[in-house]
Amino acid sequence: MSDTWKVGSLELSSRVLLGTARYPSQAILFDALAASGTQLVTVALRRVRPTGGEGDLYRGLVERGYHLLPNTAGCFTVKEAVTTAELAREALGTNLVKLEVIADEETLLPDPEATVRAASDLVARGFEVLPYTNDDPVTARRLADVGCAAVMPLAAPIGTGLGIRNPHNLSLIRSLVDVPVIVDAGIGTASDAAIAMELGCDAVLLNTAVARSDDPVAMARAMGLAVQAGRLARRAGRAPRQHLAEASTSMSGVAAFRAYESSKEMD
Amino acid sequence: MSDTWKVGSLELSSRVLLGTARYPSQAILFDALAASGTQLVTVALRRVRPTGGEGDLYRGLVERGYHLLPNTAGCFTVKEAVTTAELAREALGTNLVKLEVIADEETLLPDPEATVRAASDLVARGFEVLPYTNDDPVTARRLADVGCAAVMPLAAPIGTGLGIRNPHNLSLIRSLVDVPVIVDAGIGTASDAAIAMELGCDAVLLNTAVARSDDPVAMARAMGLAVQAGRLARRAGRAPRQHLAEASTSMSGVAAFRAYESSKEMD
Amino acid sequence: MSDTWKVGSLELSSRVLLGTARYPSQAILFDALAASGTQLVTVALRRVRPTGGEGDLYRGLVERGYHLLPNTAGCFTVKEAVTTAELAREALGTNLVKLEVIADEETLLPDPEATVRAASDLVARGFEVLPYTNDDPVTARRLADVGCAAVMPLAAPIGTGLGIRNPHNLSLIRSLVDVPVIVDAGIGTASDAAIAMELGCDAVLLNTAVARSDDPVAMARAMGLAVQAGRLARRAGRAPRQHLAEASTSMSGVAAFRAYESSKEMD
Amino acid sequence: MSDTWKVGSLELSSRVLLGTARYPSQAILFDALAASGTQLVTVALRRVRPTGGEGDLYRGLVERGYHLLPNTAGCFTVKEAVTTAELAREALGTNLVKLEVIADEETLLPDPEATVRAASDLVARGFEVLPYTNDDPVTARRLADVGCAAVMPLAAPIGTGLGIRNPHNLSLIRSLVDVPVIVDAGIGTASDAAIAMELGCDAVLLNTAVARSDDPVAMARAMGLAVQAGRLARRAGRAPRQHLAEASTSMSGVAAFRAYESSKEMD
Amino acid sequence: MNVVVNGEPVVLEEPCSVEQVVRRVTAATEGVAVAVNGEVVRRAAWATALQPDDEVEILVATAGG
Amino acid sequence: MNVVVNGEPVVLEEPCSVEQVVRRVTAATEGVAVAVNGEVVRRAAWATALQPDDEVEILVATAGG
Amino acid sequence: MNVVVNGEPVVLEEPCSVEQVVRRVTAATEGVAVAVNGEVVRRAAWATALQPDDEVEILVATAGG
Amino acid sequence: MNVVVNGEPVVLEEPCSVEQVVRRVTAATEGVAVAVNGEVVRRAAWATALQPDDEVEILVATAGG
Repeated sequence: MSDTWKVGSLELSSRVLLGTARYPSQAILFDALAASGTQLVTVALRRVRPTGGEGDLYRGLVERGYHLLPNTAGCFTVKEAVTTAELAREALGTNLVKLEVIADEETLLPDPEATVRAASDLVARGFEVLPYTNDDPVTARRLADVGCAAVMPLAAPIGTGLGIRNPHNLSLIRSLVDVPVIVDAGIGTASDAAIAMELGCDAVLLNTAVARSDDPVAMARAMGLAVQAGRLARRAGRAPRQHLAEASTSMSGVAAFRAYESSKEMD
Repeated sequence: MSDTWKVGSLELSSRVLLGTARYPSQAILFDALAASGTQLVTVALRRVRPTGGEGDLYRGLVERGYHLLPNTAGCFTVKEAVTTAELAREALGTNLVKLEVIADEETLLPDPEATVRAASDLVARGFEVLPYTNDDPVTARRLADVGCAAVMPLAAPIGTGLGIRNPHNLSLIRSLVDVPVIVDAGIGTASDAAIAMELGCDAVLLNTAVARSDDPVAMARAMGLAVQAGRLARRAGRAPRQHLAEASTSMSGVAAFRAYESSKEMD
Repeated sequence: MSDTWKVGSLELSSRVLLGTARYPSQAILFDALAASGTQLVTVALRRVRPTGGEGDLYRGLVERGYHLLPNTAGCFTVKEAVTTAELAREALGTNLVKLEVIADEETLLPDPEATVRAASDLVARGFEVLPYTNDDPVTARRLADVGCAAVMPLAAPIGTGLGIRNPHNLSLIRSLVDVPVIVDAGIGTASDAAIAMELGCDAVLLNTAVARSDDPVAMARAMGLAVQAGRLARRAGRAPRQHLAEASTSMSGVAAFRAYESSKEMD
Repeated sequence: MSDTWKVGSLELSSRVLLGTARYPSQAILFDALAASGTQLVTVALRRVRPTGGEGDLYRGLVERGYHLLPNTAGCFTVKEAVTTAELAREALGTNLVKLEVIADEETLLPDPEATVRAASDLVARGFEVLPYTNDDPVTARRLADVGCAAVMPLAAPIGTGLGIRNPHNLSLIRSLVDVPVIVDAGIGTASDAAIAMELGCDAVLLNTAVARSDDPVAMARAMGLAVQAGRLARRAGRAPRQHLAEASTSMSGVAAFRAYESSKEMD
Repeated sequence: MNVVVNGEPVVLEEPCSVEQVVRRVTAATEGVAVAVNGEVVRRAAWATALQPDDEVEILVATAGG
Repeated sequence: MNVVVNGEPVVLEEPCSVEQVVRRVTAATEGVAVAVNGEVVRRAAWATALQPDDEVEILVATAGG
Repeated sequence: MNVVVNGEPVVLEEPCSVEQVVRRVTAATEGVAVAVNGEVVRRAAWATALQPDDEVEILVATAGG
Repeated sequence: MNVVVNGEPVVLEEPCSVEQVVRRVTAATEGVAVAVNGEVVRRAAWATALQPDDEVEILVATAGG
C-alpha cells in the first residue's frame, strides 16, 4: 500500500521526522536515524568549531541520503529567524526551514504573533516554511493562510515528554487546515506518536524521546512502527466505542450443560 | 533482535493473539490474521451445524499453521467451563484454554471467584489455563498462584473499545505475577495496544477492534505494528518526563544577530 | 432542600464519612471532623494502652455526637474480620461495621472472595455491613446480594491519593446495586470527591487526603463543600457536552461597526 | 477566613463570575445568580428592542447589587471591540470590560494577536481589561504585560462543556503572570470548576454550564460550592500522591486471633 | 431626512437631535449608549443634531456570557 | 429410541453408537467432540451405544474471541 | 496462674475474673471489649474466671480509617 | 585590521576577503554560510574584502531538533 505524502516540494514515504541533537554519540545518532526509517532530519546552524566536528554531521547526513530540515532554534525575533533561515539556505541549499521563534527562555514556547510574521516574510522569500507553533487552531490556520508548507503544533512543551496534552485541539487543527499537520515537541513514547497519527496528523517530529531514551536505536525503531500503526489505524477506521459490553463470541449454538450441575456447583 | 516469549508450552514470537469472531467474511478473517502476524488465535466450541461451515474454519486455521486457543465463552458456571474445556481438548487436541466464566449477561464481566475455582480445577486436569479476568491485582495474583499459564486482565468491558481504563492496575498486576500478562478485551485502536505493551504487558488479545473496523485487514496490521512498537519502547526505556521545557537544540555556538535589528523589529 | 440518605438504620444528611487516623493531633482531628460536616466517623479496635489515651478518642467522639463506624483494618482472614466485628459491636454498641479483609500487606487491596464470605457471615450475625471492595462491578453486586447495607469501592489504592482511577466502573456499580455506593480510599483532593458524587455515588469516605494535608481542617472543609457540590451537580443534570463551540452570547441585535474600519485595522 | 481577591479596582469575596445568557427565564437567571453567590456578572451590548425588555435586565442586575462586566461578544476586529467597549462604558458607567475578539464563526476561538492589540488600546483608554484568551501561556503573559487587569484563558471551546483540556497550560499561566487568572469557557460541571481552582486559578467565569443545566439554580449553587472547595483545597495543600498503597489505620496494637482459626478458614 | 437607526431606515423631521431619536425607541434614561457613524456620542452630546444618512446605533445591556 | 441431539429431538433405531449419531450431522473426522448427558465421550469410546433419552452434544470449533 | 494479656505474659492470683484482669489495664467502663482465646466474652459474662494459659485480648476504639 | 569572527576578536592583514577568513576556521567547501554585520554574504560574493570592525559569523550545520 503506497501512502506517500508531500510537504512543500518533497514527497516522502516515511512520516517520521527526526532531530539530530542530544544523542550519546554520532554513531548512535546514525543508527537511530536508520532504525526510525526517517527521510527528513532537522539540523541547527551554529558557529563552526575549530574541530570541524560538525562538518562530519553534515557530510554524514548527506552521504546517507537524508533530506535536511534546518531549524531556527535559538531565535527570539523575526529578524534572527529570517537571517538564520537565509544562512541555512545558503549553507545547505534547501528552501525548507523549520521556523522557530521562541517567546522566552523560560517556557521555550513559540511566539505565535512573531512566528506568523516571520513565516509570512520567509514565504515571500521563497522558503518552504514548516513553523513550530502552539496547539492553538487559530494560529495554525493563520500560518497555513500565509502560505506555510505545513503546520507543526506541539504535543507538549519541548523536552517534557508529556505526550499529547490537548488531542481536541490537534483534531480541530487537522480539520481547519489543508496543509500537512506535523506534531512537533512533547512526544514521550511510542503510543504518543500513534495517538498523534490516529488524530489525523500527517507526521511526527521527534528528538528528545529518541535521543534520551536508554536505547535510542530501539526507541527510534519503536517510533517508526508506532507512526505506521497509528496511520494505518486512522485509515482503517476504528470500531465505534460503546458504553456497555457486547460479546465477541456469539451464544448461538452454545451447548447446554447446566442441567447436569450438582447444586453446590451452581454459582 | 530475538524477542520470543513463552505461554505454557508454546514459544511465540508474535505478541498479538487474535479472535476469529465478527469479521465481515472468512476471507477477510484469514487476511486479517495474516496481516496481524499472530500465531495464536481463539476459537469457540459450538454445536455443529448441518452446513458444516465451521469445519472450514478449523481446517483453514490448522492448514495456515495457527495455534488454537479454544475459549469457554458463554459459560456462567465452573461446571460449564470445565466441561467445555474438556470438549475443546478432545476436539482440538490442545491443553491450552482461554477460561471465561462470566458473571452475568448484562455486564459480561468475569466472575472472579468462579474463575479462580475453575482455573484451579483445570490446572489439576492438566490444562494450560489462560484466564480472562478483571483488572484486580489480587485476583490476578490468585490465578497465577493456582498455576495458570498466564493472566488476561481486561482493558475495558468486552466490545466497548474504551481502551485501558486503569493503567495503574495493569502495572500493579505486571509487578505481582511471574507469568505472562495478556491484555484481553476493551482495546479500541492501535495506540491502546501500544500502551498495554508500554505498561509491561507481554501480549494483547484482540477481536472486536479488528473485526469491526471499517478495514479489518489494515487494522490488524496496525495492531501488529503497534504491539511491536509498544514492546520496543518499553524495552528501550523512555526518556524521563519533566514538568518544565528543555531545549533539544543547544544554544552553544549560536550566532549573534540581534544587534542589527531595527527597534521596531524587537519583540 | 432536604437531601438525606440512609445507610443501614442510620439516616444522615452529610455525605462525608471521615477516618480518624494520621492527624497531627487529636485537637486537629476534632476540628477537621467539625469542618467536614461529617456525622459518621471510622475507628479501629486496638489493644488498650496503659496510657488509656484511646479512651479519650472514644469519649471525644461520642460526646460530640458522632456515629461510629468501626473497621476491621488489619484483618487478612474471614475469622479475624468476624471476631473483630463482634468485639467492635460489644465495645461500641453498634451493628455498623466497615468490613476490610485485606489480601496482602504489599498491595493492601481487599480480598474479594474472602470479603464476600465475611460479609455474608456478618449479615447473618445481624451486622449492618459496609464492605471495602475493589471497583469490580461483579464483586460489588455480590456484596449487595448477600445483604450488605452499602458497597464501598475504592477510587485508587489506599493512601495513594491518585483519585478515581476508573470512573467507568464506578458508574457501572452505581447502576447495578440498589444500596448506597460509598467511594472509599484513593481520593486525593476536593475535585476527586466532587467527581465521585457526579458519577452518582452516595457518599465518600476519606482519611489520608484530609489528615495528611498541610492544613487538615481547611481540607476537611473543602471536602465537605466538594461533596455537596458534586451531589448538587449530579442532581441538577449537566448541560450536554458537545464537540464544537457554541456561543453563549447571541449575535441577534449586534451593532454594525465594521463599515467604519480603516482597512489597516481589518483583521 | 477572609479570602477576598482584587480584579482591577474591584475587591470581591466570590470567585464565581456568571454570564446572563441562555437561561430558561429571567426569574431563573436571577435565582441562579443568587444561588451561585456571584458578585460580578457579564452582559452584552445589543440594539435596544421596542419591547425594551433588556432594560429590565439592566435594572434587575443593578437593583440586586451586582457589578457588571460588559463583554465585546460578537466582535471580530480590534475596532469593533474597542467601539463596543467604549459604548459599554458609556451605557453602564464601568471601566471593566470582558474583551473578546473572535477569530472566526466556526471555532469561536479568540484571535490572540488582535486580542493583544485591542487590550493594549483599551488599557491606554483607561479600561480595566479582562481578556478572553486561549490557553497559550505566551499570549497570556503578553496580555498581562500590556496591562490587563486579569487574563481569562479558556478551559475548552465555548459552550462545549468539555472541561479543562490542558491543566498543564493553566498551571503554567498561573506561574507566569501576576494578575488574576480566571478560567473562562468550557467548564462543564462542578468538578471542572474545582479543578480550575486547585490548579491555582483565582476565579471561574461560567454561563452555559449553569444556564443549560436541567436545573440552573441547583447547578449555580453547585458551582459556587465547588469553587470554594477547590480554592480551599489549593490553599490547604494536598497530601502527596504516591504510587504504592499505604494503610491509614496503623497495625500497632492489633489483636492476634489467627491462631484460633480452623485451617479451612485460613485464606 | 433619512437616517438608519439600529439597521432600520427611518424618516425624521429636521432638525432631530440624538436624544430625540433615542426617545423614539426607549424611555430608558440609563443603561443606554449611542454611536453615530461608528463613533460614540457621549450623553453630554446628545443634543447634537443628526445629519441626513447618519447611521445610528442605540444599544443597551442584554443577556451575555 | 428417542434422544436429543444438539437440543433437537431425534428418533434412532437401536442400537446406535455415538459414532453413528455423529455421522448423521457431520463428516468431519477431526475437530469434533461429543458429550452425552454432560459427560465428555472421548473418541476412543465412540463405539459406545446410546441409551433412550440420552442428551447428546456434538461440538466443533467455531468463530470465537 | 500464667495468662497472656494483649500479648504480654502476666501472672495472676487465682481465682481471677475477666473483669479483674480488665481493671488491671483500664478504668474505662465503656468502649471496651474482651476476647479470651479468640472468642468474645460479652460484658454480661465478665465474672467468668480465667483459666491458666488463657490468652486475653482487651480492646478499645482507636484512630482508624 | 581588527574584526570579530564568531564572537572572537581577530587581527587580519589587509586586504582580507570573506573567503580568506572562512579558510582560517574551516576547510569545508560546502555546508558553510557567512554573515557579515548581520547580512548574509552569498558564496558568489566571498571575494568581497572585509572592513575594519566587521563582525563575521561563519556557520555550519550542527545537531538540532
